[in-house]
Amino acid sequence: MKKIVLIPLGLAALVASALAIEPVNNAEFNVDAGGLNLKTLTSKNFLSRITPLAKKQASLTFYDFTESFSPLFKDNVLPRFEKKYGISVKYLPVDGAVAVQQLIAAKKATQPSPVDVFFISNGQVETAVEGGIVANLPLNTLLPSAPDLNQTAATVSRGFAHGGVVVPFHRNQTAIGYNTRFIATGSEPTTFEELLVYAKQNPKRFAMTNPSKGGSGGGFLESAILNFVKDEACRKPFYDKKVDPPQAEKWATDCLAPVMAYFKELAANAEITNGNTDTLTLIANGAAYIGTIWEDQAYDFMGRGLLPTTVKFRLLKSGQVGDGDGLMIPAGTQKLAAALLFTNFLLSDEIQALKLELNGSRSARTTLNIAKLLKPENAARLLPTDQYPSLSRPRINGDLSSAAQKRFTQDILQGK
Amino acid sequence: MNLAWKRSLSLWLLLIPGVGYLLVFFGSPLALALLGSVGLETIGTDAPGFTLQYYRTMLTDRIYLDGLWFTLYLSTTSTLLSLLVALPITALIQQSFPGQRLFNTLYKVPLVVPGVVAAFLVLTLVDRGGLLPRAFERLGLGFPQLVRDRLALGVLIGMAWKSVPFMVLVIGGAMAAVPKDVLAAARTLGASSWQAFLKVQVPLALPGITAATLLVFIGSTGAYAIPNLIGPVYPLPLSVHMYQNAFERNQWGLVAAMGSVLSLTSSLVLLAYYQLTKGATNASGKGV
Amino acid sequence: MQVVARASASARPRSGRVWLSVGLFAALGLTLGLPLLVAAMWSLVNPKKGWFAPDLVPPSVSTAYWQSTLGDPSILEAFGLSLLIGVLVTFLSMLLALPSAYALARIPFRAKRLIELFILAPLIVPGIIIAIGLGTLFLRLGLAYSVTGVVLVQTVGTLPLMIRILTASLEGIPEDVLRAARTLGASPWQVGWRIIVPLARPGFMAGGLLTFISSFEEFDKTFIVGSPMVQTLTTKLWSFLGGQLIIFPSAAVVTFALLVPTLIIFFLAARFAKDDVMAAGMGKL
Amino acid sequence: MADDLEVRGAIKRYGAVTALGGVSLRVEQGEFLTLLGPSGCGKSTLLGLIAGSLEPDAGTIQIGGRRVDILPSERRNIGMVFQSYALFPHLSVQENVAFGLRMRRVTETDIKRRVADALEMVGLSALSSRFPRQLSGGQQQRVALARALVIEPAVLLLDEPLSNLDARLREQLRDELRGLQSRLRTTSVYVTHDQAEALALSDRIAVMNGGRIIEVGSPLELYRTPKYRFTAEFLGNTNLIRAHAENAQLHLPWNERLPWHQTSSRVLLSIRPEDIGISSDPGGAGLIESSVFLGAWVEYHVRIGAQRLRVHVAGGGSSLLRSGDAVRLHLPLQLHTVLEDDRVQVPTSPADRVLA
Repeated sequence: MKKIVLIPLGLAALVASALAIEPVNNAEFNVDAGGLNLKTLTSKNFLSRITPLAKKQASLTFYDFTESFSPLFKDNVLPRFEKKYGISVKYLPVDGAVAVQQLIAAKKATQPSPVDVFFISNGQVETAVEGGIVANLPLNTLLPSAPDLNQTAATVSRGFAHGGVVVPFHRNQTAIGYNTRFIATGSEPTTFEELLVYAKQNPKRFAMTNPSKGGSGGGFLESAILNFVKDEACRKPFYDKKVDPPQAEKWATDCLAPVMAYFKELAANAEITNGNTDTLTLIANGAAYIGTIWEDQAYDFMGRGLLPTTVKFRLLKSGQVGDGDGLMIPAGTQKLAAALLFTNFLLSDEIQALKLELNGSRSARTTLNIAKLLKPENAARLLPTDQYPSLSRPRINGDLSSAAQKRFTQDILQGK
Repeated sequence: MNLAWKRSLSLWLLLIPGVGYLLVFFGSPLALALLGSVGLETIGTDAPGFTLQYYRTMLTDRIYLDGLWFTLYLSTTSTLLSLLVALPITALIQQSFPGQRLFNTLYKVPLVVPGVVAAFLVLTLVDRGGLLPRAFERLGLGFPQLVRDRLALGVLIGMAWKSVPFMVLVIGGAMAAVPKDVLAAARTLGASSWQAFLKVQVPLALPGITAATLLVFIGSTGAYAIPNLIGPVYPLPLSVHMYQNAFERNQWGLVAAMGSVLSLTSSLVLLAYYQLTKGATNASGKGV
Repeated sequence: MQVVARASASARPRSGRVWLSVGLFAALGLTLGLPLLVAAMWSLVNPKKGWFAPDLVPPSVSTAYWQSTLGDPSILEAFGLSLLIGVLVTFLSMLLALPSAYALARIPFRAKRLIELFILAPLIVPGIIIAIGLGTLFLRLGLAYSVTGVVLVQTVGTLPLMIRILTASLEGIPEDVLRAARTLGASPWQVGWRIIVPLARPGFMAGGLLTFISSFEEFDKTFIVGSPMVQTLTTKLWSFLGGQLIIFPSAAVVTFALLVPTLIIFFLAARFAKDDVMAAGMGKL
Repeated sequence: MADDLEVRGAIKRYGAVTALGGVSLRVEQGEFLTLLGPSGCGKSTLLGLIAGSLEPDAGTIQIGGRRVDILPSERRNIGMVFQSYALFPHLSVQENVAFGLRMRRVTETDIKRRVADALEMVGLSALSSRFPRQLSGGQQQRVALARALVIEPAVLLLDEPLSNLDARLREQLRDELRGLQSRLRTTSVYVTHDQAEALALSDRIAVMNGGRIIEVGSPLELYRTPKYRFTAEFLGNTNLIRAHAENAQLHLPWNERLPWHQTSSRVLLSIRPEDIGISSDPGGAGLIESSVFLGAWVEYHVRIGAQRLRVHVAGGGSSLLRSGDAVRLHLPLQLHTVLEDDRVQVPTSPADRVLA
């Protein structure tokens, strides 16, 4: 099963790396190259041309929008990078949304960017690209350490085609988490229908994150859409990159009736929560027996003693959506070479493996052998290998997702 | 003539540092917001040009309209709840009792606790599966749902927890300012200490009580962290919509429109207060 | 009259006052002590064992979260910055507020009511509106992500309170005292420096304390204008306890990290700042 | 250091209310002048104009020949003592007294000496390091006095300085003040509504009412021979008797005629109660209605004809008479007449001032 998926991905990677030999595209660059000829830069000459310049720049600033990756970066990645290249990194955990607004405002004020590499949420990519703050570099093919990227993940985020200017550093997966203290493995719900039956039998024991307040809920909603929307015309725009908000709104009105009918019943018997953490806390408290989760966050929580090890994860048989977050280099950076070198380092085998171990964070690198990288006790904190990646689906178009969330708020929450 | 001119010049010179500062650093973002709410200014991309679309959305979309009502519900109810708790506490701590100094310092602690911490404390204590429900379950008792509940009881508790000390402080100050002679006079005329409190001290401290109530009300219209973390999933108060639209959807115009509507509501409440208390302040105010 | 007052005070039986004390402290224990006790337990959770229902106390105790949270040097840095910004905001607010408060307290003029209303306005308009607007403006002025910018934006929020409290405090100075100083040869400046400023000390103390506290716990404006370059303790807290992520043990540690210094400031301030002055500034709108 | 003080045509209005309607006044060098009048008569306003805490709408003020009304308070070199004492609560007694000297940049050693002298003078040397709130009212007033005098002002202004003290202390301080004044000979303007203070302290008294000065004179002159009815009534007690003159005879309102020299037909007599003699006489025209024992004297209320008169009898023979007794009254040989206070009308426009 796994092989079947990996082969086309590997092929895609081969094509990508073949393309990468060509010089970077000839369009105008929106970034101050600082003595670097971007037009002749390829993944082949990347290290030899970037490294000396980067060392000269000596330092860079790195924004991280997550809270959970801070130990990975601070205690592991940055020391290794500094040791290897002698370049110091100023690490700043930020609120991603606010940081994007700041960068847009800075650009509007024609100020340089305060940051050189930005680990940005996929949900913010569209805003960032359209705000003109992303350097238009083809990172999907340029980085020598990542020749095998899943090119879908590397060029599209939530249906928005950015063409490779944001490189996928981290992949994650929404799933169902259940506490084996209350639900034995094997008897857990495996389909949306079984889940509804369980919720009806055990009122308020199923915790679902409010889709507009947390991705585990949004992902669950999208997975339900993938499952319940059968009409071909309605399915067509799922991965269409050119849906605009009014079209999405019309789609939500026309196509979501079966989905909303399902959630109407489910929500009546479920506890809708205020965020991803909120759902995990309810499961940890024993107040909920089963709920919507992010695989990596649950992995992380278990490592911190915030989620009992009796909790297991699974993907519903109809598939559940996964996502990821990427690295971008701001157009206003003054340290392009250092930024490129650091980005390349973050995509290397070494760091991608470390990230999986520490955070349960998956990789968009298709040739990394994950099974071999993990200790068994850590592997037990991840989704079973027979379900991931086979039941993983990409997230649908972001505008559709927003429109669906609004429908959910109006039809399910407002009436609740 | 010259003298009057000189005097008004020195008056304005005195006012410039404080009032001038606010005029610049408060007035300009406010102007930006007002322009933004009608599409004439924006912080990210280019401004769309004059439009009332944001106000229309804000005042017709049921999600936002419910948000406005919910904001008012939270502010009004939590303010009344605070007042209900603060008044007897204020009355009691006017008396002397052992440990008064310590109490007077400790009760103010929630003043400095950020809302997000208050929400966290509520969560650990009364969320489903939190410590109190666990303890109640051991005793074989049920525990009401106070988090994510329809009436937002947990939110009200959290907000009141934060504002009660402020009220006690302001109302206590107003009560302490009531001359002791007047209270003693009431006692000589046959009032019990409770009657003297209710019939003399409270009415005389009324300006302080209403001021505290208003300040708490106005402050609570902007409460974000507590309702966001422990409130019901629907409706969301305007403050939460403002954050979501500002940072997740980049809808500055809509945020500005919401901010304007919210400010206007608070201002109306304040103006009503002034109108109602006009006579009272004239009667007790100073001559000059 | 005094005799009457004293008689009624001693008429209250001593046991009654003890019961009052017991009741008040019990209420305090329930609303403040209990939550903090639970927070203390959360901060001591052992990450290897966790603390799950139905346990009423953590099964195993460890200082791991304390170490990992407080071991972070940026916490100490943020604490220092919070103090610095608090002090700067306090002094700037005092400096700006004094002349205006003097004018409002002692000079009759026609537009006074209007100006008093205007001063209240920053309390009415949601902080996020001011913060985003001013943040954009500061970017254009090159003040964004700077301590200066944060001090300036926080002062917008603290100045109204400072002006109100100082006004109330200055209203209490008898006119005769100022006249006396003038007849003794003091110029208006000398009167300001030698008489008004010292006599307004209770106002400065109360206003300063409130300003410092609100600067210390201010989030919105600091976050939008200063973050992530300028990290105060409160914005730092956001990364443990905000947005989508609440990590209970870290949040508990940070709660104490925030509470302990403010409590110390409180106890110190209680000796200097009188409640009534603080209240007087807000006692009328 | 003492200088003379001259106020010319001072006018002060508050909106439609005229507080001071064109007052002129001269205080000689070293003179102690009291402004006496009921509350609201404008005496404190006049003092405020001199001190510089108020600005006149018209008129000039000169101290030692130098025009001061255009100068700010601190450059007029005056000392002022306030009814409320107006001590600086944040400064010790010593620092309060030193304040004016510091403003004048007097050297530290001189300050020390002069403050010590001033405190010695008011008898407070022992309390020099105390704070105002630790002092009694009388002590605070002494500090205020020392503070005003230590700068050796050209003019000393005192605004009802004793009115917040109890009766005994007031008399004591009054005497101390007189002692000081006779020693220092500072030009002083003293504001009070207490006639006894005015009589006891002043070289001259200016009686004020309705924003004007009624008349100025020595205490003796004003008491014995006031020109106006207001002065006679406000300064001590008096009996006012309306009479008319005809054919060199004065017709009193009871059936008594006295030889009279003046020609005017209507006369207002002012006779002090202590100037009327009284003797028991069953055939007398007077009738004792009531009496009040006041220690040093007895006040009798006597009805005679349609008139009621107050009579004070001092000394040992004072307790002989009872209510209902018939008495004979003995008027003094020199009768004093006063004028009605027609001119005591506050002008409301500058034109009135010219007429006055």
